[in-house]
Amino acid sequence: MSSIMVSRIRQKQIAQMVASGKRLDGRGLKDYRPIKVETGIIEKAEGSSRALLGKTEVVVGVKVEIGDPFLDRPDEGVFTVNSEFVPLASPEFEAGPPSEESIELARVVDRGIRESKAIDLEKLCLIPGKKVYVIFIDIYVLNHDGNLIDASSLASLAALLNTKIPVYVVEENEVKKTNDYIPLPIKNLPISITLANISDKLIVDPWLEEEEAMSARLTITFDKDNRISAIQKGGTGALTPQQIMEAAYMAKEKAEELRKMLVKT
Amino acid sequence: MSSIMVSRIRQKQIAQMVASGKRLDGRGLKDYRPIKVETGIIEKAEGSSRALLGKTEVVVGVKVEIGDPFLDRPDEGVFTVNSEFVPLASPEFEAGPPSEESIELARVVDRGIRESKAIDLEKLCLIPGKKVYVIFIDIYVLNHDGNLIDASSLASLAALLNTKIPVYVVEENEVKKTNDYIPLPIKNLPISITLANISDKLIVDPWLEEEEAMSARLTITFDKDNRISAIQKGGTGALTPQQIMEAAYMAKEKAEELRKMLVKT
Amino acid sequence: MSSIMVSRIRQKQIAQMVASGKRLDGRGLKDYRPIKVETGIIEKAEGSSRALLGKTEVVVGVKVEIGDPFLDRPDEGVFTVNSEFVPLASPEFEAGPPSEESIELARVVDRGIRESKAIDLEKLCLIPGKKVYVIFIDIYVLNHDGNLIDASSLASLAALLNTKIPVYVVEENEVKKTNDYIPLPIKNLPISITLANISDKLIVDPWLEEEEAMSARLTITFDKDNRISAIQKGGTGALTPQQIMEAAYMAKEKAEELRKMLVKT
Amino acid sequence: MSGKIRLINGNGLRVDGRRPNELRSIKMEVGVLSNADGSAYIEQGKNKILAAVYGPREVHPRHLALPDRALLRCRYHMAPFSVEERKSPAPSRREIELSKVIKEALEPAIFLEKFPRTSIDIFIEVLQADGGTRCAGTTVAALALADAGIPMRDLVVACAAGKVDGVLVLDLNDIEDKEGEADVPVAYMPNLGLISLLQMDGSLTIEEFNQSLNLAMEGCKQIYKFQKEALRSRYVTIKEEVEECLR
Amino acid sequence: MSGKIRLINGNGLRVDGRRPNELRSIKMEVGVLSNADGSAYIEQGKNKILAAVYGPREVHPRHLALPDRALLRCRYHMAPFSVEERKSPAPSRREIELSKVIKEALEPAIFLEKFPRTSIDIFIEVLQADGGTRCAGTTVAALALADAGIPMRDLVVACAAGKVDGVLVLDLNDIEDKEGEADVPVAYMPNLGLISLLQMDGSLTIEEFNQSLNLAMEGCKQIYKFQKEALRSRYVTIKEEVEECLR
Amino acid sequence: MSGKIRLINGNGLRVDGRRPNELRSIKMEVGVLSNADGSAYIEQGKNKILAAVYGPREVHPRHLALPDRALLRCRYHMAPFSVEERKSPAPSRREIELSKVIKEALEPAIFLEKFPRTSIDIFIEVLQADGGTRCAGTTVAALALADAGIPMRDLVVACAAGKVDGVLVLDLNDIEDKEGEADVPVAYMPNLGLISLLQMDGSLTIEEFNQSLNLAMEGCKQIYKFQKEALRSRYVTIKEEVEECLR
Repeated sequence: MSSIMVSRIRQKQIAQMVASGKRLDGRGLKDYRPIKVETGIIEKAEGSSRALLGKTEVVVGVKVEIGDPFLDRPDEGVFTVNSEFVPLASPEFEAGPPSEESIELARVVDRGIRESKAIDLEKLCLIPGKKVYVIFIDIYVLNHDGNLIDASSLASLAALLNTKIPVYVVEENEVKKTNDYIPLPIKNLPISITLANISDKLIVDPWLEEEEAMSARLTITFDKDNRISAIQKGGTGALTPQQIMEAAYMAKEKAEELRKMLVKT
Repeated sequence: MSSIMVSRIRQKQIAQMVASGKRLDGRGLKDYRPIKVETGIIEKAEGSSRALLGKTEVVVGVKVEIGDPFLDRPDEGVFTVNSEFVPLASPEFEAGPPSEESIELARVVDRGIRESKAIDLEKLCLIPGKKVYVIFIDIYVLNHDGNLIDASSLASLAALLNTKIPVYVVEENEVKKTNDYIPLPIKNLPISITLANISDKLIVDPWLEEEEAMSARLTITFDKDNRISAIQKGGTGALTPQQIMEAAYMAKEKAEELRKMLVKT
Repeated sequence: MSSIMVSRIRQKQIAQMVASGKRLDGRGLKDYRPIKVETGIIEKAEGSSRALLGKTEVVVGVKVEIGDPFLDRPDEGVFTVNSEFVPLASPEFEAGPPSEESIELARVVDRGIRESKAIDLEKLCLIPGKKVYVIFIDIYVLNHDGNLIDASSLASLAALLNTKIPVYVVEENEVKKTNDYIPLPIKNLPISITLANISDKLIVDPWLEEEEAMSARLTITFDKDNRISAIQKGGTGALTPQQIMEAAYMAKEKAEELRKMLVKT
Repeated sequence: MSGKIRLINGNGLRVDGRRPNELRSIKMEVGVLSNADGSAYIEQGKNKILAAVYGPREVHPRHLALPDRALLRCRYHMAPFSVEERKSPAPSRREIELSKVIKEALEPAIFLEKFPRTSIDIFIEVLQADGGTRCAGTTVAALALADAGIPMRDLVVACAAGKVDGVLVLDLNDIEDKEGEADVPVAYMPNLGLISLLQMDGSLTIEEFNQSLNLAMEGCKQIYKFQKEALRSRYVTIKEEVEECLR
Repeated sequence: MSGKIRLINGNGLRVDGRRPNELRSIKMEVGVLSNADGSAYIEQGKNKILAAVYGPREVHPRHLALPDRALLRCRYHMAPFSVEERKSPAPSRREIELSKVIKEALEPAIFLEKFPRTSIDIFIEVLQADGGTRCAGTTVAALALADAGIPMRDLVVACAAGKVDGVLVLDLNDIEDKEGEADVPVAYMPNLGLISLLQMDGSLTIEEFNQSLNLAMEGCKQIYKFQKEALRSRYVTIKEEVEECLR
Repeated sequence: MSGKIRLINGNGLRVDGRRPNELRSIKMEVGVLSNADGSAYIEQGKNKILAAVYGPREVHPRHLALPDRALLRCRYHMAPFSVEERKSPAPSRREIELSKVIKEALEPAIFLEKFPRTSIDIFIEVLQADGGTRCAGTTVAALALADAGIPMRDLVVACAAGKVDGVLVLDLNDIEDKEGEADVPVAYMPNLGLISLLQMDGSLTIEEFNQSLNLAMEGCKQIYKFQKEALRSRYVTIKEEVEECLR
């Protein structure tokens, strides 16, 4: 039997289970896999974390440099999110320039942080128009077992909360590094929740085989005030407006749970 | 019948017709296809145009920025010509880095403009050795039905004639943009004429199927004083010196026609 | 008979000969092929040379520019070694970004020069932290008949010895080129010796077919005081510690020979 | 999104004079390029976008072919002169992401299973950008697919809603997109009632999001009429051309 | 290598308090990633390195397949956050060279001829770098190969020796590597008594080199014990898991 | 081309002492590289250029093979040290264009139809550039093709004419090329009387162009003699070597 046929049969099986309210790994439709977040795992990075979502594993490192602000935001620091699907994480990943999935992941995480104003960029300006902090958030996927977006968002936020930035003094229009460090100023806590549509039912936190069986995916990012900061639909299927709103309410609930859990750690 | 055989038969048919002084689309050997040039079609660009040569369609946008002069020409502005064979224009075009055809096209158009001194580069210097206008001429091929060089040259010239550059004032060795615009200083009008050798006869303005049937192509660019500014032979065949001179005289005649037409519009 | 089988038979033949102390081209196990080094062959380069090791041919050009020092070495000039395996040198070489073999070659040559402190980098600083000489050493392989490392090291050293750098004067924190030239300050003469392990015997200077038959390669670079500056093991086989030390003593002997020969020319 | 510029005036009108629920002026044309199997052009506000479809055709490189359906590919690309500062022609990360979401917006509408082992390639070229190019690009690509004769379950039509100066508005332009509080691009299949593209950035309550979603769908329904009209005039033109040939 | 910083103190101890012939603290774990056919993790000093092995599997692209043995490929790569200054994720020339020498260090240990027309792909990711990553990367990759069940003639274990402040030392850390007088990374197959990786930079007499080589081999033999222990605990874990399933 | 520098002196001589219709000194050698199927070397003024030909050989990648003739490919490339300022080794747009026009200059001379489904690859490496490298590169590539035993209708020989300080001159050197009024590179097949490469930049009347074209063809005819002589000495050398072997 070809591997395509095997995977078809498997997908059908998953779809039938979800249709009857069950999941192959025993979870309820609204259950996340076990979540584990560690921080400070890369001592040489200014911030770092490792998030496990079941077998999905993501490491995020934060590096802090000094650079130029954007022309249209002279008084603000700068951050970028980059994601690497390194080939040790999955037989599907290849070395080389970032895939479109990897670029989408980084941009969705970026939007969650940016639109919720999680990093207080105004506090990251040293010399207006000239020198600002530049924050590099690097997402490193180590094992891909589905729902990379939520794992990466969580790891990124944890790494940012863990980040210490070196203190600089400004002398004669030049910046000079001191030996002091202060925490990166964080003013919001965006949490991404991803749902998948399988058999016209919504499940949260799809794992790899569920991602192969799903028709569409919806990621909704909530900020600390339960406002939506970012949404991304993925996958080659479509959703009804009713499903979308159902997903939004479900995601809000899960986001509160995850935020509490994160703040505790 | 394979598509290669079909195209061979078609090429033979075209060659036989040209040998008897006729063309498949009813044109005389020295006739251009209908030419249409519009300008100002991209409001956000400092200059723009759209040229149609039969079904061949090219859009050119001109963007103006401030940058550094070349080291050996500190008192002159800079221009570059770039060409994109975007894949919507032809089943033969692929996304990715520019093909050698696309690079050749851009360089032939560039030489026509540069050697005829069409742009008055000396008027585009703001601070000698430091700040000059940089003119980006971007050729965008939208539909490829042959003779991209003439269509692109015509569109580029029309776009340059349509270009307005922002006025800058120089204050304390810095440039400051004002709200005023002046026309880009143009001092010559290079016109490219492309001929093809089919059955040892010269035809002007080959369309796509004629390009497939031709043995060689010759592009001659004349300036407003009927001097030659640039020549480019293309194709895998060869020409006699007599054919080349015949082509030169034929091209001169057509260049005058096209220049008159362009100035009228 | 397939070409793979032919080459297998050939490799076996070479291995048997080496086992009995002989080589296909008549050399003794410790003999280099005829070596020829010419310098000053590229007048436009600040230094240049051409080295022949039998049929292996390498040209090295040295260009000198002014640039920034490294942040952690503000008082030193900079040099880089680059290597091109241009496709005219071998049916195995392809155009495109450098292969890993080409990168390894450049880095081994670089280490020999750098670790022996062959170039007196401290004399190549013009304005500390701001302007230093930048030396580009470009290795151009023209014919690949084996042992590119030794040929390239020899050619690089010869080109450096041949290099004249333009004299600059420093005026008000700017550098100005004069018409004078002085020799590049050289303070050591690293010589690379490459040995191959075939049939558990060590031979020096493997040619192309021996490289295909060898299990491992060892390159040892000696400086003028007979100290080791760099070592690189290559190939998919392994060596005993005894072989390595035997190779080191053999290489030392050959390095002295080659250095004498080079200084004579 | 700093919101420092005033985007809604005292009369409740927007910077370009529109009412909150008003679309920009829209112009569409089908069958505009002779080489492509299908093509279309849209102007929506100052957006000027071309789409072309090639296929179903042989897949190149071949190993990408799918045994049970057509491979759908989409490239969204901006001309260097389409934006204020000249854009490098190399695809940016933004263009790569938008290519993906537009492809996923169109895919549910196409009967890909009818053309196994082939590819259908969609090329979207933004000649001028003025906010909402992913939506207008989706709308015009759906027209190009229809023009190519690709069998579809429904047309796909896209439009954004969002929030500027505290007001929910339809079809944001460039400045509203950049300076407003939220942007919700939506692609919709009106007959199927399904949403195939949904993104959002900014800050909205769930209720505001719900309203934005509905507003965007209303906009889609209006644009859908333009799509059908554009296809109809193309059909009439072809019919006239055929009749002329037969005369 | 300028040697301006004092790397050996009055008591003959090194900057991190070690004696000259003392290894850094080492931690290894096998079978750490679920997708890979084999995987392992090492911490050696502040080095933190993961290795994964995929294969033997179908070669892609196919024309690279070898008729008589497996194609061995290796990618050594550093995470952007693994070093002081953020590193671009694109592979540097250094990473390309190290990928090659590590591949050549592992190749003699593997029975490649047992798996013709397949590929065995080794991926080494340096999460944090502290000097000696090529050696620790080789050591951990050998564990990942073993974990993947690839038949091997011997384990490969690697360690550097070198010279700092005139003293021959084992297992150089970052500052000793950068500021010391010589660095000699060695990969060794202890049961076969063969050396499969050997590099050196700096300045050593032949005699010093001989001593460094021997010191490095001694280090390798110690690390080899950690490797075997890590494999043993992995085997025990798997055995326990299987027994639990059977219960 | 600014013409500010005086390029023709009071005696009508050029900056390097030549008369207007005089070629630079030329040296050619055939069969200079042992790996290539054919090779040649040219020095023309300070130009130093190598050409190598590989083929007819199997096409790689295979899908590029042509059913009815050989695929001709050409790469013109400049060494980083060949020009005043170090050149990046990545091919520039200029090099890509010149590769194309040189390929098209050589193609009409080759009986490609004799070798269907193969490729003939021409590699031209400019070691030192001094104006007119595309012409000298074409001339030397034709020699390499002949040395490879590729059957040809005629040799191809190339030379530029142009205008400096108002005077029509032959075989422009670097400064004449850059500071002169026009440059007309021409490739010619002397026995066939056909021109296979023609470019021009600068400013010429039709009549001046006609004269330049004729002047360039005259230059080609002179260089053609060097080509034939280089081939003859190569043939003699081989004959002597063979005879020596037979002795």
